[in-house]
Amino acid sequence: MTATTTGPTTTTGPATTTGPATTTGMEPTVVPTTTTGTEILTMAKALTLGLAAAMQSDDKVILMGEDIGPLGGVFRVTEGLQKQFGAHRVIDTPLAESGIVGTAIGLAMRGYRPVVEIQFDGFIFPGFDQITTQLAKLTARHEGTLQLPIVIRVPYGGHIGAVEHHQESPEAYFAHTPGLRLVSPATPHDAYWMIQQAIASTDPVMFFEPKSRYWPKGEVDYGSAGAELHTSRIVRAGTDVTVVGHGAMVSMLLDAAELAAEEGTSLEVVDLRSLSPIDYAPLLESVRKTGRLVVAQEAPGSVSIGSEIAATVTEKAFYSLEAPVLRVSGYDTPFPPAKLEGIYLPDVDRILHAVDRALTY
Amino acid sequence: MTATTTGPTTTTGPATTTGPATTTGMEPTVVPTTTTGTEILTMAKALTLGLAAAMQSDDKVILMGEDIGPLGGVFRVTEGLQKQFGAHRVIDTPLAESGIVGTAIGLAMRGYRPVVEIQFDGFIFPGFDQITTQLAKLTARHEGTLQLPIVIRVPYGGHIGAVEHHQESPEAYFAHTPGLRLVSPATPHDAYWMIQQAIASTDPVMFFEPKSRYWPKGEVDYGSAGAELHTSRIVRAGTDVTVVGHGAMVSMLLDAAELAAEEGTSLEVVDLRSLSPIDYAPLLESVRKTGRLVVAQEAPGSVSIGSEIAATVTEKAFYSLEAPVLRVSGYDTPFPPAKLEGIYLPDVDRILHAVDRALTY
Amino acid sequence: MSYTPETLQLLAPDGTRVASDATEAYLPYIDALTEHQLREFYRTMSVIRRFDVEAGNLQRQGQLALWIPSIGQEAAQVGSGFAAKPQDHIFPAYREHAVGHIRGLDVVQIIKMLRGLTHGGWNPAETGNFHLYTLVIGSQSLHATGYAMGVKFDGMVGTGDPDTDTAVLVYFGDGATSQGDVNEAFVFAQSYQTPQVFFLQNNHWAISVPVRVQSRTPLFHRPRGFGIPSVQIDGNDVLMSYAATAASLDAARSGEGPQFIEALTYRIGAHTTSDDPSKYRDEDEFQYWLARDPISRFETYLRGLGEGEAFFTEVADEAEQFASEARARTLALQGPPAESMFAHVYSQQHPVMDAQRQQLADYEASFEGGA
Amino acid sequence: MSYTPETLQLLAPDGTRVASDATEAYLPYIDALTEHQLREFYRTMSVIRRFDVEAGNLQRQGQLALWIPSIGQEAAQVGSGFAAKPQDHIFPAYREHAVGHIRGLDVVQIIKMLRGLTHGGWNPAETGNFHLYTLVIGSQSLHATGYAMGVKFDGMVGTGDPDTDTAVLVYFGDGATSQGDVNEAFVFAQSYQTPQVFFLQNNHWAISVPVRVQSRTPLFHRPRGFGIPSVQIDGNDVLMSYAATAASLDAARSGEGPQFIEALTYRIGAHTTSDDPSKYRDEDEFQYWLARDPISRFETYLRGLGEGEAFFTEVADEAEQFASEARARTLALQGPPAESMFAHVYSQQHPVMDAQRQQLADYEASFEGGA
Ligand SMILES: Cc1ncc(C[n+]2csc(CCOP(=O)(O)OP(=O)(O)O)c2C)c(N)n1
Ligand SMILES: Cc1ncc(C[n+]2csc(CCOP(=O)(O)OP(=O)(O)O)c2C)c(N)n1
Ligand SMILES: [Mg+2]
Ligand SMILES: [Mg+2]
Repeated sequence: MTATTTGPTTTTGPATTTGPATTTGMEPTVVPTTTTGTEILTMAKALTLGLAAAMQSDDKVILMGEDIGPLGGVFRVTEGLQKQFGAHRVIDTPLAESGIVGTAIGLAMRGYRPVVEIQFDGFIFPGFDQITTQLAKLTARHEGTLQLPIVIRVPYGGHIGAVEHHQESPEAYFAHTPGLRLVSPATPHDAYWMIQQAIASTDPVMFFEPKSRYWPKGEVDYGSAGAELHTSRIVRAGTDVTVVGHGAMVSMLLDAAELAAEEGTSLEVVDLRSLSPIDYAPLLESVRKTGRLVVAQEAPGSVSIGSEIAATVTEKAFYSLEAPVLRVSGYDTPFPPAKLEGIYLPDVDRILHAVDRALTY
Repeated sequence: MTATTTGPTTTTGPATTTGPATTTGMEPTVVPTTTTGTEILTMAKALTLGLAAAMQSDDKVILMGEDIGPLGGVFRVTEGLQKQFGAHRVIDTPLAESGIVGTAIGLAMRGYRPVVEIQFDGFIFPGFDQITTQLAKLTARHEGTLQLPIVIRVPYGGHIGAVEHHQESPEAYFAHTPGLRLVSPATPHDAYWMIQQAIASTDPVMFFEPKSRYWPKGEVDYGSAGAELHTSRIVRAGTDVTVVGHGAMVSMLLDAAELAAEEGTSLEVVDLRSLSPIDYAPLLESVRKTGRLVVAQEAPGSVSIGSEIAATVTEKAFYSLEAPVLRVSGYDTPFPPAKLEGIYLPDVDRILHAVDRALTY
Repeated sequence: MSYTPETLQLLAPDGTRVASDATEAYLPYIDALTEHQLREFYRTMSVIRRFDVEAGNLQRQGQLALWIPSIGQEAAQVGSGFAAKPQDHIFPAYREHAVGHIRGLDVVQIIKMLRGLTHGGWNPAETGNFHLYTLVIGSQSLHATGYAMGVKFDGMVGTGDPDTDTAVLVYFGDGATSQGDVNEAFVFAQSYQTPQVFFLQNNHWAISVPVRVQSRTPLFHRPRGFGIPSVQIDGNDVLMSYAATAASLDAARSGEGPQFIEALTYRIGAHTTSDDPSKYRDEDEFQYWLARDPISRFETYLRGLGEGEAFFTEVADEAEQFASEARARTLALQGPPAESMFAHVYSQQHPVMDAQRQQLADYEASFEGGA
Repeated sequence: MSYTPETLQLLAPDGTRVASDATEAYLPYIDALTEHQLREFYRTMSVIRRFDVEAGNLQRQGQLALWIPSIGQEAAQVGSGFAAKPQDHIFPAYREHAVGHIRGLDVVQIIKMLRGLTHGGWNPAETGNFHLYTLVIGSQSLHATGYAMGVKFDGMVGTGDPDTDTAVLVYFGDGATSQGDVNEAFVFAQSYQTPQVFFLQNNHWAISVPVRVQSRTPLFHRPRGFGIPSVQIDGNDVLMSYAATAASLDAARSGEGPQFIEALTYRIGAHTTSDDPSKYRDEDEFQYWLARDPISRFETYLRGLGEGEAFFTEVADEAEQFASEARARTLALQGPPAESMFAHVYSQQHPVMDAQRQQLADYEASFEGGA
């Protein structure tokens, strides 16, 4: 079977302009675009395959970014794709993020579906103006006659021991911006499917890839996505405290749940998956059951997605809460030098510490 | 007496470089810089006087921005200042916000204290990268050997009937960014003093000026600031529900309190004044008394300062809360065309509606 | 004032034709113009100027929040606007009312923006590929470049088929040249050799800031440093504006890559109706440019070609009528419904929009209930 | 490869001096160099190369998270670094180890950054005004321009006093030229006529992207379009790098405004130790540039001047020692204390920092309690 996208985002897409195709299809296929069954893959490889599948099924899908061509991206997510689809579909751009996002907007107006790679979280800011004042607003500005199916892939987060600007989690900036959709996969399976669903979306999608999860392997089921793009998911059932997070936090929450179980505390773990909009139903249902919620994220806590979840869950499940929603997050400092990241970032201990605090109420 | 700054922010400041002074002091003084007693002024004029006083007391204070020279800024806040202090201290820059912020950083490294004017809220985004990755981080990056006494003035908010990008409230983006201080005056008095305190601060301060409050007049006491920069303040005492906001929201909250009082509901009104850090003590004390809190802001509600206040107050005053913290805010859409701003923005009715909801718990 | 020895001109301020070696190559474009086309140049400039005055009046009468005058820049806009072919795409800044009009945009759409009814709202597919106004200075330059990359990827450049080959024309001001985005657009355009013409209207002011603050060097030198061919023209000369744009668009369509035109012109009015130029501009400069008015210059030229009074009277009447129709339609404009705020933030269903639309409806209903 | 007829060169790849009309004006700078200075050029290039190799080894041995090699770019850096006067300020990107060394920066500070112990942390006032490395491409160009504006406002330009007049020297790469910030720096520098030299090390690659993607036009043309005088030099010729920088700094200090130098050089190593150039670079290009090595060229030249073996042996020993000292000191480096995270986010007391510092301390104490 062909890897097609599923979910509500599969619509007809914007009117595309015709013209001579730029890909000949003559190049040797180096990345399989049709797969079946299941396979154990890294998230990086799952993304490569997901991108390849999307490019195969719609030749308006193009990739743009710094070093994504012959190098295959600094994380090798686009490895082999330029060879397979040609330099007009996997485009090494000049070194200018505003230029990349701004020209991607123009290309989308022309009927393309650009998938932009930002090299590292901390380097999205030169493109922030185009994202905030243009990409996020142009659909509304056109009042229904323009769709902007652009995906901005942002490798993000810490735990990789890297230098300044290479370990940040800037989701909050975009979650505060109306007009953008934000998602973040936690597993290779979700990465494979969510990147295709994001590309199929007719709205701009910020696609946050947890760098520290690029290399661990997991099973990908090529047969079915299993969920729509903007849904959260309970990944471990429990009864005492609900813990929620996204991206790299999810595996940490699962580890915490394992440890907590050994000590007799049952955690219910929610994988947020979609950061904007947030799918609150499973979370609220869980909180109504447990009465306690801990939100974990790598980003600084102030004015963050964690703040929003705390505020909203408290508003919607006020009478169910036995304890305030507690946040475990990066401190409100710049991401520190790598030797301190283990202290800066939430870990299993800090999550369990918050769980314990939630249980003291 | 001379208008000097008060509060904890009055320190020695960065080592300044010596060299020939650039201001001769020969120009006719067009804006008084020494004032006594009290006066009824607009906020715009209070800011002009506050800037003049700061420039008078420290000749390293310079103003930079678009159209701030002969025009005096599009809101006339710098009116007369170029004439008074010279074109080297009131600098009309090229039209490039990243350039303005980036060169202000270099000037601060040289010992200057630049006060940057961003023309409108929505035009801060081209400067976002320099603010986020440089201005906010350079102090930490230097580990104690660099101070960046830069003030970025941002006229913000709606209710002025203007076109796209001219009515926004982008505070949340900066409140999520460690390394920045954020304040917003609600009255001419606070404007006069807080701009001087902000300039005296040795850290970068984002100074949000509520555009719709530029023209109403209020009393300025030249004798005393009355409060330190990063403090919030109870501006009306009450017993039933606490309402908190900043900038233009404050007068609206006071109006709401007046109306509520007529209906027998007593609102305690808190003027936030400082958005980062937030001075929680008065707010928590109030909430512990009333048990109910409504947060009002013009910005979209999601992942906002309102979210943070809701989350933090709930965490710190959990057992005191009779109702969840409710938010009244702009909707999670781009700021709409001006004809719809009255619906988009919180008004007295929406605030009272939220107060009523808080009281139903 | 900022004319240089390289400034290209075909029509002197006194309405006489001038010739030079440098403009020689452009003459075929002028020679090919029909009388009808020349009349259309004049008609469009006159109608839009009259409309512009009317819109300014409407603003003063409280009917518009703001007006952005284009008076004085008609030749730059009309010449370049008519040079574009139907398949070309145009990315304006916010002052290009004449270009929009030429491409089929109903100018009342612009009025709607400045009355606070919409942030744009026209459909470029229905306005001769005239895209929305962009208020964040310089942003549109990158959209234009991206669009032109797409045209090139589509293979619609250099085919030799005059109805296929497509170019993009992007407008921006002297102030905009300082923005990173505009310079990045030069980088991308040159790197991908896009079929694109950058059209700079140097009207000498960015609100109150004179062009010398943006650059002490003539701005048409800038793109050359990026490897983009460029010319400086008398932007108040509609013939030169037409010929230079037509030639540059032809070069772009045929695969020669991006081109650049600096049109020297002047903002005769205020920056917007919120502005007060008396604070920063001197009378001499103003008079200098008044004497170089694009419309009267062209009128003299047409009269010299034998155009009779009847035509000028007809155009004046048409302009009157155009303006009064625009006024009437402005006064009849209806405000957008509140729920339109939520309608197009996303192109697909979105739970937050649904919830907030409902919240607003419930809230408004709570008043109708008489509460 | 990217040499043009305008590329200035004093020392050919084979180590012989070359003369041309274009370089004539630079000769006084060279003639004024003492033997000692020439030896210092060689010594610095050699020591830093050896250090660079050592740092790469340390990275491979797991002692550094990353290393950023400067091998191949020593002449560009050493020539320009020695041309600056003590009062000048230098804003590097992140590869200018030799320049830092010249200005008195302890290179172990750079190692600390790349070991994950600091994001900077040196004090420019103690490192010969060598400012911190900046990793966001191009950002430092605006800081440098602002700093130079300050120098000018301070009146420390064009006084004629050689110890007063001050210039700013800013480094960036070929990739950086595409960033808006760098182009805005050109705009501001030219507008305010800052005392500033832009020093572009065109090492032909931005990670895996060849310079032709950034520009199809020689990059030294770019600043000319902004009105900034510019030269292109053989960046592997330490004499040319020195003379061009000295002359440009002199011009900047004396009030002639910003100047620009494009130094053609080559990144012999990987972009960083995380990079694999075999994926994108071909052997021919690599060999071409190996043959133009800056150090061996200068060694030949010095030997030609009569420098004996003893000196070269001495330098080799010194380089060995420098590297092994750096290694030893690297291995002895201590991690920063956890609370340092909160120490300098703000320069003044901050309640959130206080609270979170305490929170962390309490949390850590909860483990010590044996919980
Ligand atoms: C990024 C940004 N900064 C500031 C503004 C405010 N502003 C609106 S128009 C203008 C001047 C533009 O000058 P120019 O580019 O010469 O165009 P003109 O208005 O003269 O046609 C400014 C500063 C803006 N719209 N966008
Ligand atoms: C704004 C930004 N985008 C992307 C990066 C990632 N990055 C680091 S170095 C580099 C290439 C820089 O090339 P160049 O300017 O030529 O300098 P070189 O490394 O060759 O010395 C890139 C893309 C970055 N550091 N900053
Ligand atoms: Mg202008
Ligand atoms: Mg390079």
